[in-house]
Amino acid sequence: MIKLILIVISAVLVNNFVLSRFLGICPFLGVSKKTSTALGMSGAVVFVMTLAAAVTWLVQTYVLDKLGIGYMQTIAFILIIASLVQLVEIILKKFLPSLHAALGIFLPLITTNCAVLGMAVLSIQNKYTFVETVVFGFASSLGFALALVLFTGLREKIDRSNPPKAFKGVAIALITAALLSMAFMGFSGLV
Amino acid sequence: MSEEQFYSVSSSPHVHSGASIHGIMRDVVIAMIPAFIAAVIFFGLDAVRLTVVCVASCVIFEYLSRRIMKRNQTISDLSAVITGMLLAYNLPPSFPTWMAIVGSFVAIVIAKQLFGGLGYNPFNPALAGRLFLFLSFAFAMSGNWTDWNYINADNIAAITGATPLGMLQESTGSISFLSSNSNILNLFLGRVNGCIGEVSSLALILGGIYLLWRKVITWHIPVAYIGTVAVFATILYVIDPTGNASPLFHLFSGGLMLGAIFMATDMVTSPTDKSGMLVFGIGCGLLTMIIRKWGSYPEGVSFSIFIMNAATPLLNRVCKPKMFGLKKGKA
Amino acid sequence: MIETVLAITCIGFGCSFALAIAAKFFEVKENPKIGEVNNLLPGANCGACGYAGCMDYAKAVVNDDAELNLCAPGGSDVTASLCEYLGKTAEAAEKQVAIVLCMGTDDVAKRRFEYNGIADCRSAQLVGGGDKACTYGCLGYGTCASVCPTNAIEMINGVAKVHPELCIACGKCISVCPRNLIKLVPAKSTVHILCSSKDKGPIVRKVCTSGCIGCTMCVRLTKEEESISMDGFLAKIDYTKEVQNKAIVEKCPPKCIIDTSNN
Amino acid sequence: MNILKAKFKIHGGVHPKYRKELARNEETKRLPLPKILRISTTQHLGAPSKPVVKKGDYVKKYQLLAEAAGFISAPVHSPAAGTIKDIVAGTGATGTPISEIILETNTTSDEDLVGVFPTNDWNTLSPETILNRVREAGVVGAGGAGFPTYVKLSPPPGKEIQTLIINGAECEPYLTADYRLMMEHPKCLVEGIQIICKVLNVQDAHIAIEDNKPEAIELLSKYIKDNGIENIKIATLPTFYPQGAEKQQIFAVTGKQVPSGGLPSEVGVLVENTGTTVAIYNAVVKDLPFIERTTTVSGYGIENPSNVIAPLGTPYQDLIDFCGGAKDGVKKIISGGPMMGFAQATTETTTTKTTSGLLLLTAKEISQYESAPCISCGRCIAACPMNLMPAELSQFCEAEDFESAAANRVMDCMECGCCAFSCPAHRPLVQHFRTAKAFLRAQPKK
Repeated sequence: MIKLILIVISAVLVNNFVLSRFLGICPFLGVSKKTSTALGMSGAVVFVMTLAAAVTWLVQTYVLDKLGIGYMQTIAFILIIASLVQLVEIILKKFLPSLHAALGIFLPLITTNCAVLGMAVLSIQNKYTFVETVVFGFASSLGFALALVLFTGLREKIDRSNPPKAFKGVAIALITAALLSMAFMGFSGLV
Repeated sequence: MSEEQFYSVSSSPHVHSGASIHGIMRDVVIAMIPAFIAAVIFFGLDAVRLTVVCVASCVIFEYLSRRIMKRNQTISDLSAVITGMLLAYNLPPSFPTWMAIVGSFVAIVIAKQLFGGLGYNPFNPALAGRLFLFLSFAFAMSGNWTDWNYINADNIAAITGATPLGMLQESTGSISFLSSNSNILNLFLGRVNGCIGEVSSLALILGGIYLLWRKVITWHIPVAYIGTVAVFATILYVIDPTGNASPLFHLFSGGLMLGAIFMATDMVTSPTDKSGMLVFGIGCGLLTMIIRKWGSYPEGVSFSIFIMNAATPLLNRVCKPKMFGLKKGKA
Repeated sequence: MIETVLAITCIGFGCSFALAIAAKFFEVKENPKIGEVNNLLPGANCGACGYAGCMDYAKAVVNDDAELNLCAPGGSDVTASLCEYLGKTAEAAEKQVAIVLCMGTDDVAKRRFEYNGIADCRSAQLVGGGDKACTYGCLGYGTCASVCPTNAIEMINGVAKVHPELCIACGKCISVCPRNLIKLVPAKSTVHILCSSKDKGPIVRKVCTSGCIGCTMCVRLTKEEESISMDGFLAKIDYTKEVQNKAIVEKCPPKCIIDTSNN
Repeated sequence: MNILKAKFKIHGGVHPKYRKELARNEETKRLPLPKILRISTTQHLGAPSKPVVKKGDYVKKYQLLAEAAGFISAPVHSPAAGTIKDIVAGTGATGTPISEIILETNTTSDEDLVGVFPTNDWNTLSPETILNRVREAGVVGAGGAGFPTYVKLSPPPGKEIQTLIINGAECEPYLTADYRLMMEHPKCLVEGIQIICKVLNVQDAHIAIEDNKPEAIELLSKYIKDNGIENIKIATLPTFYPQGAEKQQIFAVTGKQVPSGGLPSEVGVLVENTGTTVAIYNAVVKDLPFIERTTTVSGYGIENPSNVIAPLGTPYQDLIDFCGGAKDGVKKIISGGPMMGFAQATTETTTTKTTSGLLLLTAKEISQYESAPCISCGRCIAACPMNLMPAELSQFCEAEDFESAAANRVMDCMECGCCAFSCPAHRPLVQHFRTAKAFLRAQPKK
């Protein structure tokens, strides 16, 4: 049980997917304009990552390891993640059309989101059991959501700042993200 | 109506309380003087060197960046001076000068001017500078200390090189001697190793009282912050008195006083609403103790204030005063 | 080797099978035409057509039959492609540009008081009715310039000036000017009366030396074409007609008529 | 004892330098009739009144010059006999265009007036006739808004008024017109209150006075005690600005909060200014229309500051000359108080029914706005009596994000000026909010 808690703390705070491992930066920057879209995106990512963790672990142990074709890991995982994202897109289009329109291009982008694939591959490398993988998937998506919501709050403040012309927009957002990740380095060694 | 003598016309109101940013910042500088005196007493010339270097380079960097960005000059509002002093207070006495200049550059140019100057920066500039130095020049920041005579287990004045928190970090066996009241007194007065501005809690508290009296800061953040650290430390102390230091030790050691009174209460980067300030203080307190207890760095104050600065915009959205005349519940 | 291919293909089949069920179960009807129309539009999302961006305009065109020539940036070629795609006819809208009908720069027009407040025209108008002595003239605080998506408006000596070649006639500056000085005029028209003051001559002369004093000289000179008429004490050009008699530019006493054909 | 201390204290409020002592102690002086009067037809809130006279007409004193146009409007009467020179367009104190009736007064005969029928006992009049007299006299709120009084005195059906509050707070610095009124005409004030009580059939009334006017409190309470009046009490309020704001005063005296966007009648309270109450008394008892009012001419820029009774339409220049002329170094001329008044470009503007003050301020009394960024120090939030967040609102307005400003209730801002007064960065906060409100009012209702 302690190991699960450590996994959660490490995934959310210590090696936060966005701020320490620098995975999933493009939706992190793209969607952080408004809090509502950021929350919507976080919800979608949590759903996809948790499911992806479960399914990829099953495929890995019962198909790839059984047949000894571990090298096919990336293709199989991308296949699964893509179909999961497509599933989320269909559901969102049906039940939350406004959120679907607001997310726009960033919803299909989760497919190529390195955080999702990264999490799947990492959990295999760390030789987690099934439960640990799912918890790790869920915790890392929580980490992503925490970083995203924090950054959206910051983004709304710096959108009202007036940096020199060259730094307007994404440039100043990247600098803020850098400072934020500097802050999260305080947690290193926590676990 | 005399043609050339135009009257000034503006929107109401036409009178003002007389407060000014310059006035506020001047009060903060005055409040930091006691800590400077303590620093000079304990660390002598190094304290003067570092403070002068940091303040000068901060002001020069602000002047240059405002000039390059073709914006109006704002060095007269003393905010660069305060950033310089705060940064200097966070540096160990043995810190090389050129690194202090690099820290000032990061603090003023990257953490403040790039966002557009005072008021637009989401993070406290002095903290940004300190964290940058702390993470890039870890060895220089840990510094080779002058000796600090502490009274060890069998109460003989022994000499050690580490800072109080550093010792807490590395010690394995029982460290209850750290919490003896003679050590605590040293800690309180400042006769310890540590960064030049954070050692003397007495001087910092004096400055804090001055700020409260001048109404530059309100009690909410310092009290919430220090209170949370005290409660957290007491709980730890009660659970395992030998393995943990006493709450007083935690209060007067490291950068807590400096952080809680001067850095966390930086108006630009802390919430504006009273309840928001309380949540901010409690958040800082928790993070500081977590990092001190389980983190790999001895001092968590800078990191925790920095992270809570990131959370300030969200706190500002959540903690809002209830508008006059709104029925209960209607936002 | 074979098992690898088999394994991957059956994972693929499994996923696609799940997706097929989901697609059927959560199916949402949407008219494919909207996507088509959206591709024809320039995608500037400038809102000149009055809709919240191109996708919204496409929906309006397909579902509730909106006008086809509303897309200002696209101009006539977008209208043509829309007509041809939807098989409808619509007269191509003539290319229009915005123009600021005031030339009371700081050297000719006086100020009334020393304004101390926000450098924004709408805000300045609220304080004492604006600090320009002429109650109709351009305040010169550049709100139109800041709101123009293509930066076509430049503030010269306290008065806004539109660069016709950059203007996409989106109308944002028109709605933002507190004194309604900016009008959309045909791009090819060259003669303009740069004044909007309806005050009598002596009052205008007191506040601005290049304001229209209502002497009706230009109206008399262009009597046959009836291209210029008087609106109170202000001469106004009827932009549906072409102004031939360019002599009015010299004859106008305060010189507030300009002809942009030469420069 | 008919003096009670107000129990409730609202959030926020500021303490500007009151400087009331400048024009506080002398009697109110009367301005000799100026030669030219320029009477504005927008003397009140609501539709401007329509002139009924034309160029060249000869009018008597008290004769109707312009009739009310619509329900929320008020008639305007001639303050003196004379000939109408012209009806021209001019600019009002707020800078908005108005139309002015130029009256050349014949200062010789002052008796050439329309018949006046004072009644000796107003108790005999029914509420309807009282209301009619108030309407015909053109009485409007003298506090500064200028809301037609008869509309206010006839609350919407179903809304019962329990308490009447007479606003004697006069919290704006420099202004002492109401104070002098209370000191010099207690009888008119108290009877005016009783007339209002009769119209609204309200049982008890409070006269709210700030405790920086002890003489007024003492004089009025003695007058009430001597005449054995039970239903009028005096509520002393702590002195701070904006104690005189309607919603804040209702809360301070009764503890009730007027709901956002609602009217005081919704909580069964009505607030009336002392100046308006005396105008009601004059209209009902002496049958005099609203043709003159007391204006405080003050500030360090005027030779001898004093309270002056001037007919409507008196150019500011006449008032200034009457008070000894302006000293040099006058930087700002303000119509009304320094916190909510309007700065003037010229002294050509004329007095109206709502001109409570004319201030000539030198450079050291006024402040300059700068476009400094907000350092979110929270002083404006602590000062806002409506408990809003001016810091955040002004940043939204700066970014022209008026929707978020509306969501944060910028429409509830009453532009009292406390935030801009206490902002260390000297940001033009009130101007931000006025721009946002003007923009949002112009939006078509979705």
